[in-house]
Amino acid sequence: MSSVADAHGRDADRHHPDLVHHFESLPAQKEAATFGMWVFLVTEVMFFGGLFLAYTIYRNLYFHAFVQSSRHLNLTLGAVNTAVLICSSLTMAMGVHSSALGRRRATVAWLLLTVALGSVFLGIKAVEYKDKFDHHLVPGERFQAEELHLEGEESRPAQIFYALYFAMTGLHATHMVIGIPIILFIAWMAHRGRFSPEYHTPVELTGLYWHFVDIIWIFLFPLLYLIGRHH
Amino acid sequence: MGTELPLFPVPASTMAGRVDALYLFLILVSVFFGVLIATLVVSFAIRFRRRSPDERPRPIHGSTVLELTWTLIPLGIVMVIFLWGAEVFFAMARVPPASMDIYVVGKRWMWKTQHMTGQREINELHVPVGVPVKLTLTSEDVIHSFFVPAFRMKKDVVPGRYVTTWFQATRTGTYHLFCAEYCGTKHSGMIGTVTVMEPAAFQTWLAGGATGTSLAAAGERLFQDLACITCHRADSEGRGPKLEGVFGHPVTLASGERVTADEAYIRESIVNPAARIVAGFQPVMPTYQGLVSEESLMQLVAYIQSLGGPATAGPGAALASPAPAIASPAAAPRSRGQGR
Amino acid sequence: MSEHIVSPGVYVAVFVALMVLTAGTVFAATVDLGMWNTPVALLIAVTKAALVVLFFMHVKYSSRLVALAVGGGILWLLTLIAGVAADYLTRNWVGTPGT
Amino acid sequence: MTTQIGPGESGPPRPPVPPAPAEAPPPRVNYLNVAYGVKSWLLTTDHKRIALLYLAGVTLMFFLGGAFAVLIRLELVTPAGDLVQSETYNKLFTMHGIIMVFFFLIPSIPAVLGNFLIPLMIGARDLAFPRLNLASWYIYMIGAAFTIFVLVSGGVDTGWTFYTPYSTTYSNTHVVAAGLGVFITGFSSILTGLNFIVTIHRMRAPGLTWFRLPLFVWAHYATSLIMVLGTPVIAITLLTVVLERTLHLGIYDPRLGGDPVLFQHLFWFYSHPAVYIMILPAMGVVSEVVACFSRKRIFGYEVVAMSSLAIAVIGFLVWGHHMFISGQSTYAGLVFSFLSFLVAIPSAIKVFNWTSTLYKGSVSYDTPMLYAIGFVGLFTIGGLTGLFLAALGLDVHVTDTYFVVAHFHYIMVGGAIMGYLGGIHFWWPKITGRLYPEMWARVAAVIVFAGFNLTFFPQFILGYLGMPRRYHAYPEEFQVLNVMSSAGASILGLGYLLPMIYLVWSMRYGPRASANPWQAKGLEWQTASPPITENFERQPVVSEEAYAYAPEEEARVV
Repeated sequence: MSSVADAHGRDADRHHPDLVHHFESLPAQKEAATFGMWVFLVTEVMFFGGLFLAYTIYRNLYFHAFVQSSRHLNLTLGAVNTAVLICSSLTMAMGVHSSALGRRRATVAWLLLTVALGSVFLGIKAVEYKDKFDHHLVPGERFQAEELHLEGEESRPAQIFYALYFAMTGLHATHMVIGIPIILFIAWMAHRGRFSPEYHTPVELTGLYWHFVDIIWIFLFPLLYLIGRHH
Repeated sequence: MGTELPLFPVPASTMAGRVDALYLFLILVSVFFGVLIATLVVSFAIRFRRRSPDERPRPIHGSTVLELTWTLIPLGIVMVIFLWGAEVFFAMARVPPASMDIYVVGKRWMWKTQHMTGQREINELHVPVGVPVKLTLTSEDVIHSFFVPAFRMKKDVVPGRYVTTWFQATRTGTYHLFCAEYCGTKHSGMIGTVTVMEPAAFQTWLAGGATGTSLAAAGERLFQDLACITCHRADSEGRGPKLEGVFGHPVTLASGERVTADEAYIRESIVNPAARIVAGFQPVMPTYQGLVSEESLMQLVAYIQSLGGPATAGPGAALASPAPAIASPAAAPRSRGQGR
Repeated sequence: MSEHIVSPGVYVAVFVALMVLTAGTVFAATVDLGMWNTPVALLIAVTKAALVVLFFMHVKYSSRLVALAVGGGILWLLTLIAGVAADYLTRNWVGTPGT
Repeated sequence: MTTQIGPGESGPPRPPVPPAPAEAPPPRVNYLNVAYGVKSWLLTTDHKRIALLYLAGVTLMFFLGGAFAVLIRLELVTPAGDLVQSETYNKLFTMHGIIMVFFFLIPSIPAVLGNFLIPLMIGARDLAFPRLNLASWYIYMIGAAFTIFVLVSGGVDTGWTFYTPYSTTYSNTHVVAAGLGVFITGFSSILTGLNFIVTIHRMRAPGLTWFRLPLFVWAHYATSLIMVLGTPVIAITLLTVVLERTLHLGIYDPRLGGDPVLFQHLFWFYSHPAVYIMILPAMGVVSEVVACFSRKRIFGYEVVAMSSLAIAVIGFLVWGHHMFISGQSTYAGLVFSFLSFLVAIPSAIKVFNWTSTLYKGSVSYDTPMLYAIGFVGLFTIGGLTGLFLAALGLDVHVTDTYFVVAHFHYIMVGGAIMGYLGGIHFWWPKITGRLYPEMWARVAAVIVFAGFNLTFFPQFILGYLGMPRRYHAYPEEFQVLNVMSSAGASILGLGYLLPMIYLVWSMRYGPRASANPWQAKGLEWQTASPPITENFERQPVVSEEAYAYAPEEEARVV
């Protein structure tokens, strides 16, 4: 938020470089930005909501096929990924915390740690996807469901499970692929001393986005990985 | 230039009268409120027109009484319309018990109808007057909609499952049959006629019509050809459940659930056997998905129906089968042109 | 978020809680609770999400407006799921009133 | 230092000279002449300039969509499909639908009038996120570019509803590109809605409480809620269609057990509230215009404000009435029918309140008022025919026929476009600082009203006769009504061309407008026409209720 040369003689407190011309004060500007970010996150909730709805409906229509298909997902990798993402949420929270205290180097460190954990998550995801490709579990003509020991007919809804699996985890991964460069950019700005205890809104908003992406995975993990693990 | 100018569709079914009555009631309500608003607006606009540029009318904030009146009165009227509409809708959904069965398959850009006695028609349907006709419809490719304006009847035809509706013609004649759900290039060509005939004339048409074997007979031949008989034996030693006297009766499933063995259940059990297995049997039946076309499915269902069990249709309307089973793609090529 | 600075101790406590809940949900999945498996999994996920929203995302310390936005989002998602589920649940009610 | 905008006292005492368009003082610096050149427009963050950018984009798309409408009406003059082939006809009504719905009706009033006026009406210097506002315009234009690419490279023939499995499996036209175009433009709508919500919550002038807000702002607040809560759902719906076509993620594929009705649920969850995105802003405009030209506070201000919110909320619960015969369960149909009747009540309340505002008012027949009265009339017919469609038994016969086409055109063309034109004329002096030619404008309004009714009223009769929607060829007996409709369409087309001409003319040659040519209340009329970039010389403070047209004897002359 580059500052705008204030053409109209305003009193001193409004001369902070980061205050844009149409806001009265910095706290008002921050509160508006935060509220705006939350409204954006509500749209993301509805965006993912469409897929969660499809998942809910088909899981009830084809429960047996979904259980068999879910059993083929790698539970350990999924659990590890959940832990990795929760760690990255912690490091992001610490990053926001240290930027609020103006500790420049600590902020950069925490943010880079978050990016590292995010990359680990994507790495594990790539491994899982490769495994699906190897076992011909990718929806399309080559989809084979023998390994899910689903007789003939039920292999079709299994293909819907994997369609939803790839759609939901793919959308989630895309959000992380967008998030990581943003965090790097924020870390670079923090490194150049761009933020201060009065003005570190971009770090906070990035933190909100990252925590939201973590929440989506918090729901994806049990819904996709944990049905049918009991015998 | 079309010479005649019809302004109201012919009411040719039992439901047409009831739908038209609701339509006329709604027209009266609309005309009343439309005229009321129009006269109020025009008279206020004229009576209280601005007489001098600096005229300042007294502010009126509003009146709760008025607000309540034009909330509750419209609410009352719309509730009447709602209940009346719902009552007509449920009457349309409630298939009379002893109605004549006809199977309809929508396929891109034609309607294929099949009578129980084997007659098959394309874009045509001959029915006797005064007899309730139950339609069991499905589609082989996209969503179509079986629409006969004269009967005030329309039902979307969804691929992958059966839907049912019914009508009882009250007037002989030939009426339009339209496809009302957009389905591609010849959507406006997917039309035909429904011919309502006197019962006697209908019988002669039936006899004179295609002397094809009855639906059930064709189903029986298929039953042998596809070797269903090896498992589904009359003496219940077979690995599959005995089918005599099954149709229309409740069946207990392996999961303990009780389901009526209606057309939808039988069709699903042929196409997706493992979905709902009868208690006491193993899921060994192979799928016939893709081996059996929509028409032959209907013939098999008709045959099993003829193997005993109550008169033609089971009491409950065979509502859409629970799980959207799979309609055989038949010859629907996955047309993947250059545009994606 | 606002001037309220959350102490790192709170963050670590929330972090530990999240890890424990993750382990808990994995364990709960391996136990056959009959029809209760899904509700339990969802309950744990909702608690974890609430922890993240309240503490990591500072909704606990933010203005009521933000909390309203969060509530609105959740309510709308449930409206979507409830409306569509209503159709699927009642699609197979055999017969219609009066048969 | 803030000036007190109290009753009867607004800045320098107004000279009692009659409001003839006196020649305004030599042009001061305002948002239009403060900078020139392409960069000053394409990189502006001034909400007023962005509104004009949107005006250009939206007008272009309106005439593009209108061209398809003309071709459709020409084809339907004859029963046989003899003007274009059926593939082309299917592409015509699809492009007409997509362009008009997503690229004109949804953005028109919010992005043009809303963007320009909301900061002015609440006494703010700009929207909360000016750069996001500019980004939303670019996103809109990129979406429009996708759609024009689809247009030039062969079109799409799935209907604006993209129903599966036709759109995912059987159509071999540019469904992916069209879907992505709408997907991208959806984000422009989300950003606009987000911007309005934050601005209205956080940036109101001191003293401007919620119940002192103009009803235009209330209507846009309700619309923004729908934009923010609904648009993401159609974004994911279209994304799944694109994924199913490209990556075979067969979520709706019936051959895999997918259910096409699930697509319809997801599609209509957004697309019904979308019709309220189209009509609520027009209602806001009509409330402003009726109040100004009867020089009276809107009758039952709080009730009209609350009914906007009620429409937005209940509007999300009724989508199933598009699917009564689509295979949806009978009981779900019952619930959706009941809720659809509930959502009709707030609209009825608004109509009654507008009518009562005229009572004992001082009504003048300027063009905006003609459009507003036209809106009230046509929207009433549109709303009442909605009751026909909400009644379950009747919907079975009339859905997917021209009855539905007539119903939603009465709401969208009779309502939203009349409201849009009324709003454009009402705030034209404020936007351009020029007055339009009143006589021509009134002629155009009457032509639009007449042409509209001749076009769409016959379609009600056609609909009940059973003529299905989207038919390239139709039975002989429907021809007379179709010819009437096509005749009306040409009059309507003429009616829409007239404003295009005289408004552009007025930009150059129209007499200069004073700050408040209509003696209207509202903060946007307290600043210059056209306003300065910062909107207000001094931050206004509000201390009176909205539409405070105080009668002479009570005016406390300070």
